[in-house]
Amino acid sequence: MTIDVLYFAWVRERIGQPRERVETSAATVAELVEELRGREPRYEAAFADLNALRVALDQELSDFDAPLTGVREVAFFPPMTGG
Amino acid sequence: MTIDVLYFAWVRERIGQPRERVETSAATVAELVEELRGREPRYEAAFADLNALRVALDQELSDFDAPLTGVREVAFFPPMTGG
Amino acid sequence: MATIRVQEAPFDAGAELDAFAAGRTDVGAVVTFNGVVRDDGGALAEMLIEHYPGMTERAIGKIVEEAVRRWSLADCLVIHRYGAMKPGDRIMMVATAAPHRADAFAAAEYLMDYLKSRAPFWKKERSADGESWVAAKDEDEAALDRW
Amino acid sequence: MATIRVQEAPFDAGAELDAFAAGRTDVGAVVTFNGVVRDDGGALAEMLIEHYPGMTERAIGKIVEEAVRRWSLADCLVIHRYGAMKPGDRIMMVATAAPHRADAFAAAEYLMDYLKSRAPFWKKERSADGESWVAAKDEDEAALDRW
Repeated sequence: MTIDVLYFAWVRERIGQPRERVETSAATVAELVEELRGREPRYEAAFADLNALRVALDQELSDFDAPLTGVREVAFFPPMTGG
Repeated sequence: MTIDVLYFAWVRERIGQPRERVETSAATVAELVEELRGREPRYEAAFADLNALRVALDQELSDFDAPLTGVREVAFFPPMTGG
Repeated sequence: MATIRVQEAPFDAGAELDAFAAGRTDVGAVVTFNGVVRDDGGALAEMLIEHYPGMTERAIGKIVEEAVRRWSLADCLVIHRYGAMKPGDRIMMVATAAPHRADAFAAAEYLMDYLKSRAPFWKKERSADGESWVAAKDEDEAALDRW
Repeated sequence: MATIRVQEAPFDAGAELDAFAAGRTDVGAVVTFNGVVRDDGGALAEMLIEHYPGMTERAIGKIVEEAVRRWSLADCLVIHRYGAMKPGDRIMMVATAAPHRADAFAAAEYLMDYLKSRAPFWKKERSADGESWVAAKDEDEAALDRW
């Protein structure tokens, strides 16, 4: 399946781009992260510490355990600092 | 001694005037109240329920037990409703 | 570091908010409270607010002083009207500015709780049915216990 | 019964306060919060706020919906900017209107706590020393537990 993957804040800076289309057969967010980490050092740098990251599936906060079934947009970012 | 006595809100309305000078030898607020109640029915009506009244001595909230020594201004009023 | 105004005239809440702590770069949070004349039954013609000139300013001064002592505030404003007001009119305004939001919120709530029960104002409502003094609520007195 | 605006342009806090719940006679209390760019060390040149278009509006919408469900509110406003801001600039504003002050205060604090940690904004500070992302604080996450 093809998923839009979005990056924000320092995750975006480490990856070097705000979004990309990813062709994957990952069943969960964690599996997608593993695939990405295997690609290039910049992904390894961005995903080094999952505790420092949050994930949203189709614009809803989710977990790294969550299945990707039917998901069209995955976003990775650090904890939010609004307000 | 001579004291300025002030009345606010429905206390003022029952007494029928906002302030007056009172010549008294009362030692405490409670004694002053007893003196005033003895004067006329309008004072009796205003001071019927002391639990419904508050007192300030020289513009500081105080108690009915408080001594009047050195006090120049006594004010009687219902619980405040600011804000 | 604090402004207190007791006045009969209306005030311009928006202009007050714009001017309050304006240009200060040590402030991260500004909280305001505006008290408004509320007409529950649709019958209120007027609210009349009486106060105790002299004591009012002293009492508010002491409340503000205590707020400044308790929380880390950059600035503090209290405006309270007296006289006649219509439903929807703004009665009073409190503003607090602080580096952090917890201080600004706590101080504004503290100021409101104390202004409600410890500043010498009394409200009378005038409607077609007649006039009546607004009674103090037990819950307003109880609210002071949390501080 | 609620307005949400996510925008790059500055907003006029005073005009927003004046217009908010204006003329309503069922409102007794209006609370506002303004978040301001704070410069602790005197070295901050700029704050840059990034957000997640689409998710931002959804996330704020859900937070507002929950506030409206929990408290008796007459109206509710959230404005949040993104882009570049200078020290002293107003970043965002929350306003709540309610018959009683306890609801207006609680809802405003709830909105702020959730906007802080659950709305997809990220802040970067740029100073003479370079750039750095503002880290989320444990206390902000902990603040959610009180609700």
